[in-house]
Amino acid sequence: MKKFVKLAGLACASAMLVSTVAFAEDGATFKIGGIGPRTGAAAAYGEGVMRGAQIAVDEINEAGGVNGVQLEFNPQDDEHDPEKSVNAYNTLKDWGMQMLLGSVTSAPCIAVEAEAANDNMFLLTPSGSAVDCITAGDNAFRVCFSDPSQGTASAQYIGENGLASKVAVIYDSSDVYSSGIYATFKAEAENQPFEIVAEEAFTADSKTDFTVQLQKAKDAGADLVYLPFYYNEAALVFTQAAAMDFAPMWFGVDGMDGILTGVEGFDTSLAEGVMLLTPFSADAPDDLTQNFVAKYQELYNEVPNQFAADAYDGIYIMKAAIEQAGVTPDMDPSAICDALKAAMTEITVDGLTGSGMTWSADGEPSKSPKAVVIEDGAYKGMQGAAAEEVVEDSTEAMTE
Amino acid sequence: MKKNTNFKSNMITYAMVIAAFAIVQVLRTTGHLSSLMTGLLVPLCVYVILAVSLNLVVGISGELSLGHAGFMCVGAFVGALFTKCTKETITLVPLRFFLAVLLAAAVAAVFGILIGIPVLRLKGDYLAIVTLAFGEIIKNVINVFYIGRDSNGFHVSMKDQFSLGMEADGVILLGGPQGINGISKDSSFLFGIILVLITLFIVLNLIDSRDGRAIKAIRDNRIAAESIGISITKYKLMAFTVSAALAGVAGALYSHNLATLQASKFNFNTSILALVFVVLGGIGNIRGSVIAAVLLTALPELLRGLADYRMLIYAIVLIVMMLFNWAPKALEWRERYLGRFFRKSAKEGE
Amino acid sequence: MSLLSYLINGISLGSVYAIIALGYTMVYGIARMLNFAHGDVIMVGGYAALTMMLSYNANPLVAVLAAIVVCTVLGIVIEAVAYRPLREAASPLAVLITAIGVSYLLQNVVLLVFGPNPKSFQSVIPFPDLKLADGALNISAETIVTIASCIVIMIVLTTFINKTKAGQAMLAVSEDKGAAQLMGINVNGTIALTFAIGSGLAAVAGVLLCSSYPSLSPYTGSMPGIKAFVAAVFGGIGSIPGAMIGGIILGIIEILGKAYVSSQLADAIVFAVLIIVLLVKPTGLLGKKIQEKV
Amino acid sequence: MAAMLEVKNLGISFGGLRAVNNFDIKIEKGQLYGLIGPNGAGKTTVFNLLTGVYRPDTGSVVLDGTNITGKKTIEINKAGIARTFQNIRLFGQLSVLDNVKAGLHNHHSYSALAGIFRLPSYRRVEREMDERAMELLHVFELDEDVNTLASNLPYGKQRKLEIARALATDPKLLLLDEPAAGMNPNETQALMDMIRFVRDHFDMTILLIEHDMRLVSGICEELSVLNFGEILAQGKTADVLNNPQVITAYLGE
Repeated sequence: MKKFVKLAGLACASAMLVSTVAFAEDGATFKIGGIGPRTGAAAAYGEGVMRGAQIAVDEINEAGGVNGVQLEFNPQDDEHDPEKSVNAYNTLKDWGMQMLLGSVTSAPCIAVEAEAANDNMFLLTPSGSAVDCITAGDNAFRVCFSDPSQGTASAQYIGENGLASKVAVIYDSSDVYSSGIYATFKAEAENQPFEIVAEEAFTADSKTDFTVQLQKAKDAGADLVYLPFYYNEAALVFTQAAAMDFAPMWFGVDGMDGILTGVEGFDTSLAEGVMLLTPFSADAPDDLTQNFVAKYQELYNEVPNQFAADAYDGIYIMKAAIEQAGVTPDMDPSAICDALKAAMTEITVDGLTGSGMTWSADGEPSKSPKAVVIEDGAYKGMQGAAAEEVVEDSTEAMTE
Repeated sequence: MKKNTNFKSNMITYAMVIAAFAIVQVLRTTGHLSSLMTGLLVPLCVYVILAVSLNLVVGISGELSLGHAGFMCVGAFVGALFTKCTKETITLVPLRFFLAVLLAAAVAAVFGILIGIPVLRLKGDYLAIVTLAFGEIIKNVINVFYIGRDSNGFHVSMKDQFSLGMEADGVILLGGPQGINGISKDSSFLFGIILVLITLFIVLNLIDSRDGRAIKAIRDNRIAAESIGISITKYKLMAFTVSAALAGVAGALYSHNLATLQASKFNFNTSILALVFVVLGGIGNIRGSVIAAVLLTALPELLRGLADYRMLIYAIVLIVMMLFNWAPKALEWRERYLGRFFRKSAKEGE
Repeated sequence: MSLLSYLINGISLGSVYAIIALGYTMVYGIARMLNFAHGDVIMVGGYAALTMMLSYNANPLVAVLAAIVVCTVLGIVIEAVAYRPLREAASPLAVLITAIGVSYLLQNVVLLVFGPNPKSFQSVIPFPDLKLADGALNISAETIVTIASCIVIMIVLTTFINKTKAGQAMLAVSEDKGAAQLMGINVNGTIALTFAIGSGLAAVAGVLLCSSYPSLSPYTGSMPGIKAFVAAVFGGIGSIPGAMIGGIILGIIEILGKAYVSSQLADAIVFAVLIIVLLVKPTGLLGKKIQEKV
Repeated sequence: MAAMLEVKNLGISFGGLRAVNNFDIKIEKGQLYGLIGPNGAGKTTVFNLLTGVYRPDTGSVVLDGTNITGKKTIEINKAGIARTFQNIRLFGQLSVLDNVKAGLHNHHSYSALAGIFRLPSYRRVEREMDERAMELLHVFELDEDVNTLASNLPYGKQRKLEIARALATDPKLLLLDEPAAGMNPNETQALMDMIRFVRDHFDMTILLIEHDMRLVSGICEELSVLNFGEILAQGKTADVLNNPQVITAYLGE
C-alpha cells in the first residue's frame, strides 16, 4: 500500500523538478499575472477580478495593444489563503510574469507583497484594501480605497451630513477587510457628533443568522447601522431586518456594491434607501461603464461588481503606466517595476471607479468615491463633492 | 530481529529526507528549480511535520483528532509574536528562529496537556468531536486577542485595539482578526529540513521505545494494557502532548514563512487536511505521512495548468487514490497484477 | 421581551441545524460513518430546487420534490461509487477521508456549473410570518414549517426504524454488519437505503435552510453541515430525537451566546458548551451508554 | 502457610441483578486452583472483580497480606495479579516480542527522553528486556515467532502468548480465563503440562477458569464451583467433582 504512495511520490517529485525557469520568450507580449480566489468561499470576488481584467486585456489587444505590444493575462487561484497566494505568485514568476494584478483579498495580498517587494515586481492590487497590502515596498499600488480611508470617510460623511445621532456597527470580526474598516470607523467616530450605540460582530463560521446583532442595534435605538462588509452577507442582513420590522438608515462600504446585482434573485426593494460609498456603480450612465457592463453581461451573463471594475481599471492603469514609462516587453520584471513605479505617480487615469485618479509614491490612490443612495432599485448620487473631499483628506492623513 | 528491520526502515526515512534536501540544493544552486518549487519547499516541510505529528495521535495512539490545526495555530502565533518582540534584541536569525520554535513547541505542549486531560477521558467519535471543538475555540479566541506594545510595556485586550490604551508610540503586535503582519521571514528550507529531521527523530524513536510500546499497546487493546499495569491516561497524554508540541513546531515554521498570519487559516479544513495526509500515507506509517504530505501539498500546485478544473481534478484524484490505497478489492487486484511491486511493502507494514 | 425574542431566533436557527442533523444522524447512526459530504448534498438540494423554480418555473412543492429526487439519486451514487468499496477497509478513517474528497468534488462541480456568485433563494414557504405581542415578536413562517417538518420527520423515521422490516434491518446493520449478513439481511441494500433516505432528508434540509437564510453558494452547506454534525453528537450519536434536540439547543446557545456574552465568541461558546456536556455525559444527551465487555 | 489470595464476601450487582454474591475463596501460595461453573455463573465477573475492572459492592480482596479491594486495574497488577482473557486480548499490531516486552513495562524502566535520545540507559534496559522476554518466549515455545505480529499467530500460540505476557509482569498470582478454550485434546494436554511447568518454574500461584473437566481434574488441586453468582461447593478437586449438587447443577445438565 505504501509502495504506491512512494512510486507516485517519486513520479510527482520528478515532475516538479523539471525546471520551468522562463524567459520572456520572443519578447512579444507583456505578461500580466492575476492572483485571487477562484475557488472557496471568496471565489465570487476573485472571479469578478479575473473576468474584469480579461475584458480589459481583450479590449486593449483588439485596439492594438500597448505601444503596439499585446498583453497576456494569466489568472491564478489562491483560495483566499496567503500561503496559496504565494504559491500562485511563484507559479506566475515561472510563467514569466512581468507585472502583477493582485492579490484580490487583503491577507493574501500582504503575503504576496512581501515576496513581490523582495523581487521588485510591480504589484497593483485591484481590491486589497488593508494598509499593509502595499507597505512592504515601493513596488506596490492599489486601485481601491484603503480600509482606513473608507472607515474614516464613512464616519466623517455620517457626521458632517448629520445623518444620525445613534449609530450601530455590525462587522465581520473574522475578516481583515471588515474589521479593518470597523477599527478606523470607530477611531474617527470619536471626533464626530454621533454616538456608537452598538458594536456587534459576526464571524465567517456564523454568518447566516444576524438576528441578534440586528436586535441589539434595534434595542439600542440606532437610527443608522453601518455595515462594513460584502454584499453577500448584506443581502441576508436586509432580509432579516425586514422580517423584524427594523428599518434604520443603512450605510455601507464599497464591498456593499453588488447588492443590487451580485446576488441573483435578491429582492432589491429590501435595499431601498441603503447608502454606500462606492467608487463604482454598474448603473452609471457614462459610456465607459455602459460599455463595460454590457460586455461583461454578454460574456458572463452577470452584472459586474466593484471587484470586476477595479480589475478592469487596474489593467488600464497598467497600460497608462507602461505608456508613460515606455517600458518594453524584453525588459526584466525588476527594470519594468522601477520604470513603472516612477510612472505611476505621473499618470492620471479616468476609469470606471473614478475619474482623474492619481497615485502617490506610497501606492495609495486619490480618487473620489461616489456616495450613492439606492432609490427605486438603482444608485443615485448624493453630494459627491463632499465625499470626495473627505476621502482625499483621509488619504492625506494616512500618508503622514 | 525486529529491531534491525525497524532501524533499517527508519534509516530509509531519514535518508529519503536528506536525499530530497541534497537534490533540491543541487537543483537550486544550478538554477534548475522553479520559483514555485522554491516557494513550496518550506510549506512542504510544514505539512510533513504536521502530518507526522498527527500520525502520532491517529496512527500510533489510535485516537481520531479533528482539531490538530488548533495546536499549529498556537505554535504559529506564539512563534510569530516572539519574533516580532525580539526582532531588535536578537539579531542572529537562526538563534531567534530556533528560540521561537522552541517556545512555540513548549506552549503548544502546554495546550496539549490542558486539552488532553479532559479530552482523553472520552472515546471514539466523541473524542474526535471534542478535539474539533477545542480547535475551533482556539481559533475563535485568538481572533479576539489584541496585543500591543508601547513604552510602558505590553497591553492585552480581548475587545478591540482601542481598549489596549496604548501611548502614541504603541505598536499593535496582534490585531485580532487582522492577525500578525510583517513577520520577518526567518524560516528557510534548511531550517525546515532540520525541523523535519528532528520531528522524525523524536517520533520514530519514541515509537520504538518502552513508552511507544505502551502507547501502541493501549491502541491495540486498552483493557489488556491496563491489565499489565500500563497507565492509559499517562501514555495517551504523552502521545497527545508530544504531537501537540510538534504541531506547534509546524505552526512556527509556517508563520515564519509568510509575512502575514491570521487565525482563520487554522480552521477545521486544515485539521482535516492533516488527517488526509495521515490516512492516505497509511495510518501509523510515518514515512507514508511524509510522502503523502509532500504529494498532496504539491498536487494542487502542479494542477494549476488545468485552470478552472484544478480543484475538481484534485478532488477526483483524492477519491481515486483513497479507493486505490484502501479498498479491499483494489488491494486484491494490486496484489494479483502488481504483486511484484508491492510484495515488499506488505512486509514492511506496521 | 428581548430574551423571548432571542429565544425565538435561537429556535429558528436551531430548527435548521436540527433538520440537517436528522439526515446526518441517520447516516451516522446506521452506516456508522461520518459523512462529511452531507452538508454539500444539502447545498446540491438547494441548487436543484432553485434551478427548478427559476429555470422551469416550477411550483415550490414540485421544486422540493425534484430536489429530493436529485439528492436521493446523488446519495445512492456516492455511496455506491465512493463509500461501498471502502466498507471493509482496514480502517474506518479511509471512508471518512473519501467523504472529504466527495465534499470537495461536489463543491467544485457546483462552482463550475453555477459560478461562485451567491444566489438569493426564494422561500418556498407561502405563508406569512406569525406576529405576536403587537409585532414585537416575530416567528417566521419558515421557522414554523422547519420545526413542523423536523417533528414529522422525527416521528416518521422513528416509526420506520422501529416498525418496518427495512427499519429493523437498519438497526441490525448498525449493531453488527457481519451478524446482520448472517441473518440474511442485505447489508449493501440496507446501507444504500439509509443513504437514500439521509440524502432525501438533506434535500428537504437544503430547501428549508435556504428558505430561512436565502443565500446559496457552492459553500453554503459546509458550515451548517459541521454544526449539524456537532448537534448530532450533542444529542447522542444515532439518536433521532437526540439530533433534533441537539440542533435546537445548539441554535439557542449560539444566539444567546451572541446576545449576552460576545458576538465574536459565539462559536467558541457553542463548542465550549458541547465540551462540557460531553465531559459530563460522554455519549451525548440521549446517546446510549456502551459498556465494553471484558 | 499464609494465603496468597483471600477473598471474603465479594459481591457486585448490575442493575437489579446480583451477578456475584457472597464469594469467598482462599488460595494458598503455589496452589493450582480451579474456578468452574455453568455458563453465565459469574466466573469472568469474579476475575473482573479481582483485577479491578469492576469495583466490588461488598467484600474484601487480600493479596499476600495486602488489601487490594477497590483498587484500579493498574495498581492491582502492580500489587501482583496478572491475567489472561476469555476472548484473547493481545496487542494485535505488535510483534510477539513486543507483546511480552509490553508486559515488562513496569519492571524495566528508562525515561522518555532516554528513549528518544537513545541514551545508554535505553540500550541497556532494552537489552535486558529482550533477554527476559526471550526467556519467557522460550518457555512457551514461541521463540521462532518473535517477529510475527500477534494477530497473525495461530490460535493456540495466541493463548500461550497471552500467558507469557501476563507472566512478564512478574505476578504473584496468575488468573487464566479458559486457557484451553478452542484447543484439541493434544493441545490441551500440552497446555496442562505447560501450566504445571509455569507453576513450578516460576513458583506461581494460579487461579484458572475452565470448562474442560479433563484439564480441571488433571491439574487443579482445589476447586470452587460457582452457580448463579454464588459458591456451590468448594474443596479438594476429587471431593468437589463427586459432590452430587455439583453434578446436578453443572455436570449433569
